Amino acid sequence: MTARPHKLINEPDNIVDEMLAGFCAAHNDIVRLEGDRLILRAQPKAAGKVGLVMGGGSGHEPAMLGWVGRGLLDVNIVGEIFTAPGPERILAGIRAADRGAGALLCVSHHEGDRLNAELALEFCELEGINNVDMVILYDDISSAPKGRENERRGTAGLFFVWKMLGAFCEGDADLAAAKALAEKVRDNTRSLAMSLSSCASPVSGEIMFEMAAGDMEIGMGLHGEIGRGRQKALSADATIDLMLPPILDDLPFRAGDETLVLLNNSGSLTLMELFILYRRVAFKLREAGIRVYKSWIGPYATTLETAGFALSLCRVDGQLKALWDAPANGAYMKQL
Amino acid sequence: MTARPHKLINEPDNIVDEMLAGFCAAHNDIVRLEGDRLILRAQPKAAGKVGLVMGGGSGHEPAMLGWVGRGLLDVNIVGEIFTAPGPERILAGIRAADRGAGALLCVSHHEGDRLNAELALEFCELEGINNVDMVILYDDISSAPKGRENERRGTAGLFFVWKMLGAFCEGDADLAAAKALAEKVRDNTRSLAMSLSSCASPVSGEIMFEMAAGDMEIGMGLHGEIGRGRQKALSADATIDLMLPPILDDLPFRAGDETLVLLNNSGSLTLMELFILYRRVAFKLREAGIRVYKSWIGPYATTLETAGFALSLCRVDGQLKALWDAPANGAYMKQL
Amino acid sequence: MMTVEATQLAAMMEAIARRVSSKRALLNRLDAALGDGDHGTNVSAAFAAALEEIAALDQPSPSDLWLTAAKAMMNRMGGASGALFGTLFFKGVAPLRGKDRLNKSDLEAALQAGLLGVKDRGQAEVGDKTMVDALEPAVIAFASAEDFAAGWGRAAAAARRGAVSTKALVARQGRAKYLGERASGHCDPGATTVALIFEAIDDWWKEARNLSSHKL
Amino acid sequence: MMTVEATQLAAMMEAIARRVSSKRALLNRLDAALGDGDHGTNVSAAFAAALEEIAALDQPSPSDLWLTAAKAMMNRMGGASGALFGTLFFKGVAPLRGKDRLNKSDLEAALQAGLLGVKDRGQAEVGDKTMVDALEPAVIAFASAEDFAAGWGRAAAAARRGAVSTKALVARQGRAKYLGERASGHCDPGATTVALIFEAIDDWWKEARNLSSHKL
Ligand SMILES: Nc1ncnc2c1ncn2[C@@H]1O[C@H](COP(=O)(O)OP(=O)(O)O)[C@@H](O)[C@H]1O
Ligand SMILES: Nc1ncnc2c1ncn2[C@@H]1O[C@H](COP(=O)(O)OP(=O)(O)O)[C@@H](O)[C@H]1O
Ligand SMILES: [Mg+2]
Ligand SMILES: [Mg+2]
Ligand SMILES: [Mg+2]
Ligand SMILES: [Mg+2]
Repeated sequence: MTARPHKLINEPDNIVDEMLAGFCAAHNDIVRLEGDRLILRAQPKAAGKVGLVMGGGSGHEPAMLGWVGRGLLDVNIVGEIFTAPGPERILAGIRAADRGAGALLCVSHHEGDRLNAELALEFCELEGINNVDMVILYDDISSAPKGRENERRGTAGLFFVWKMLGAFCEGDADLAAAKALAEKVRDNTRSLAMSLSSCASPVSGEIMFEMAAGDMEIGMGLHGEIGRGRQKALSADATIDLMLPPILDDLPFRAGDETLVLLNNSGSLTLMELFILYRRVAFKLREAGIRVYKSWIGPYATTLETAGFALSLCRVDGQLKALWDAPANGAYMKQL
Repeated sequence: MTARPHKLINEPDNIVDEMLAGFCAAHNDIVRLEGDRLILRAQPKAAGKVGLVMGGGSGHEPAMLGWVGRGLLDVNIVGEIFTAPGPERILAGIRAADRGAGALLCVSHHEGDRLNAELALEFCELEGINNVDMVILYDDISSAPKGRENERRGTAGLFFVWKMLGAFCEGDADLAAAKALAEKVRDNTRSLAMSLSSCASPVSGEIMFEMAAGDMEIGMGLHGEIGRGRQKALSADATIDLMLPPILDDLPFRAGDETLVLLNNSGSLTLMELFILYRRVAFKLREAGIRVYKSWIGPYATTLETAGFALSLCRVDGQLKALWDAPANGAYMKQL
Repeated sequence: MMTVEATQLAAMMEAIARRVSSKRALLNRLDAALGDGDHGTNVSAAFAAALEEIAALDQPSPSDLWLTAAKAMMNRMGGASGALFGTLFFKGVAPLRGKDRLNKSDLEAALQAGLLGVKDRGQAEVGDKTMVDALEPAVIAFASAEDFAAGWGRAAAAARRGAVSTKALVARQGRAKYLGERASGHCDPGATTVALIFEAIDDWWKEARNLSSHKL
Repeated sequence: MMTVEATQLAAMMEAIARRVSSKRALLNRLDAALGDGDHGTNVSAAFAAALEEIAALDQPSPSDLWLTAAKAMMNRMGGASGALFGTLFFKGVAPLRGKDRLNKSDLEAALQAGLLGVKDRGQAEVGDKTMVDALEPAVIAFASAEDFAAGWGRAAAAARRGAVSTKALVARQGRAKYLGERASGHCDPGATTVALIFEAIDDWWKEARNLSSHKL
């Protein structure tokens, strides 16, 4: 199907820089722009706490720049559209995040993000920066079978990691504890996405991937990477009935479990549709005896203007619930 | 241009009810559903404070249901898509909002909303409900010339009224003071919208209005009502340079003024584009000597999946800034 | 027929509901050009609801029927037209109160009161490109005829003429007023609905007469 | 030419940059089928940046040039290919260090070290449907020739054959590995870039030789 032909931009080459200028101007109480596209907290975290760094491509706004702030991330290194930033810039981000207790480099698992993160850690070693570690995060069940979780991609469900890890690192945790907490959240999170339409690259104007009108793709990645295959688009309820069971079976989520739920808008789905979808999710979870602790519905990690959504669940215990409820103040993630 | 052909819904006739069921299930700590599509606060406001009621059509989510909550509205009466609810339902909303100090019925100015509100007030009189008044709200400069402000339509800029009036009515204001405050915010607010694409009715599947690819319409209403005319779509900066001056001239906003700024996503514009647009707004306001107190960028009052945005400015003084900064907790409007 | 009773009024209502429902897409299209594209959806939902609610009444009088229709319009049509079509019926309730069989002048009075109510509520006059452009001439034409049959025929023709006349007009009320010159070239959806209503009644009446003359 | 100097390497880099930039849309299209559609954009931006940064160097040695290219790839290409093309150049810096004129075996050593680095970093082997499918045969073919001219010609042909061979493969590395069977039928974009690079060098070399033989 045709993507929107006209984008409200200026020079295609300036998209990322102009976007960052606008974002930081609008939210200068929360973030500031430094160096080569680093988004930092306006007020840095107190010294002696672990810094959280996350790099990634653009095109997913409000992720990740909307997640820098109190109770959340310390530094976001912004790449070109859908392109992980290179190692020198990641190194700069690590330096900016380190408040004396080291920095944890969080990597949403994609080949490019991982390779550049590995290079960056090698650069750290060359430069004698030792108090740094990296955690690879993934949640997308469509990208590798159970048992090979560490081959899976990072998608919208990392939402839960950012929030809880962010809260955790406001406390006195050390680097190893921070990494362990990130892995705990990751290992309790599962996601699956679907899409009804394509999007157009604002740089090239070209369609990112081909989709026929009236089709849907289950298992689409966060950059429009195709997933498990095409089929005719279904009703809201039938779509949830197709997507929820594999998510539940994968962890597995069991009767009596408590979960957080995210219904993430990939771009141009209406909130109306998301609420209708959520109704079915809530019904099916109740039927399965799984309790929903809190839910979030909206655009948190987009794929430009793609019409689609991701459903993510995270099993929580007392520790995670408390971390979830801790205050947060990012430009696009607020917890009272 | 073609709108998205497939919507993730079930029976078209059930859209609004299923949407409300999903919304309220996800946010049951903030809202509850009562009677004939009334959205109420989960914890009603303390007795003796003025209740705020707002009715309106669906299709603008998260408006208005996302604005019910502490520091915001008390009751939202939800209509069919783009259709104001009828007088009996408005009357039920007024009853639900009245906590002993009366209720203010807020009307976003459209023929249907106003006529039904007038009928509802007549019904109130018939039933001996006297402590109720109504305020007509408008902001869209494209819908009537200066000097005939009261013929203008209500659009995304009412955002400022909801927030500040909501904060005001958490205090001890009486009905007359509440109405005067709403009028003060309204009279300091100006908006102008534009659109690049159409949307499809989820009920009929039909395109709501015709738009050629590569065209834009300046002055489009919140329901896709066409505005000042079509022209070739421009760059982000050129679009702002076309839209901001008439907004500034209309109030007029002058050097030394302080304003709040809203860049509202009509649906499927990317946040990336909105940040690029905001960059120019910030630059132009600085050039004009107008100070930005706070800004909001995102989907607050949508027109289904339309690709477009509205730019709204509200001039503030000390009183309004304090009201703006007061805490708020609606499902889609949070102020820490 | 010199008089009509509630059962016949209910049958007329059914004819109207069928007609507007079959023209739902057309009415949405007209409203998409001038307003927000929902008029057909709203109108057909409201008449269907009116029919259902009337069917649920126990031995209703004509005024019960009128009141039920008024509430259905207000509550189920919503929007500007809900308030206005609601008022059209609502203001007709008083003139009908206490009557079981309506003669032509009873219906004239109900329609006239309704027309006044609509004009008062909406502040529209003929020429403003609203439903009033069809409603006012229809009510006048109905009154000018001797009997029901001629009255409905003239009303239907006058309403249609009025609806068609809105095509050339610039709107001065309703959502379309913001369009200025761009509104001309499209028929007003509300006026078109009024024409459909009177045409449906007229057709029903002709058919009912045929059926009864067959029986004779 | 039996040796090349930094100025010639810079000219070769310019030929590469021109070539990949002219194929930017093609590379994006290939990546849209298998990945996220940005490969052409990334690659052409990075080579353009490399060119600019090399031009800004003051009397660079070949290894300076290689290091500048490595950093441009890593910082301006980004993504998986940025790390890998960056490594390709980065690992070639050591073998070139201290040399002003490179003979064929110097370049062989740089390319071989680069290839090893790429395979080590990405854990891909020939047959996994990545840039390695073009790079490895190209490096081997280059080494198998007697002189530069034959070496570039064989490398370009081998790289192209390798790139074309990826069409039938199922990916085992990179974003495309998640596609399974659906990945087959499309050439790998990174392998295609490698073919374009060696073809651009080969063409540049032929032209440069023609020009110098004219002068003779
Ligand atoms: N002030 C008014 N007076 C008379 N008729 C009006 C007025 N405003 C609107 N209308 C009628 O209502 C019709 C639109 O109805 P509808 O689309 O159902 O409502 P809305 O405009 O709220 O979406 C118009 O075509 C017009 O005939
Ligand atoms: N592990 C790997 N080993 C070798 N080459 C790889 C590997 N992963 C990816 N590639 C190459 O990178 C190319 C994709 O590059 P690009 O699109 O620029 O990066 P990204 O996938 O991050 O968007 C693939 O076509 C493939 O040739
Ligand atoms: Mg990429
Ligand atoms: Mg409407
Ligand atoms: Mg309408
Ligand atoms: Mg790619």
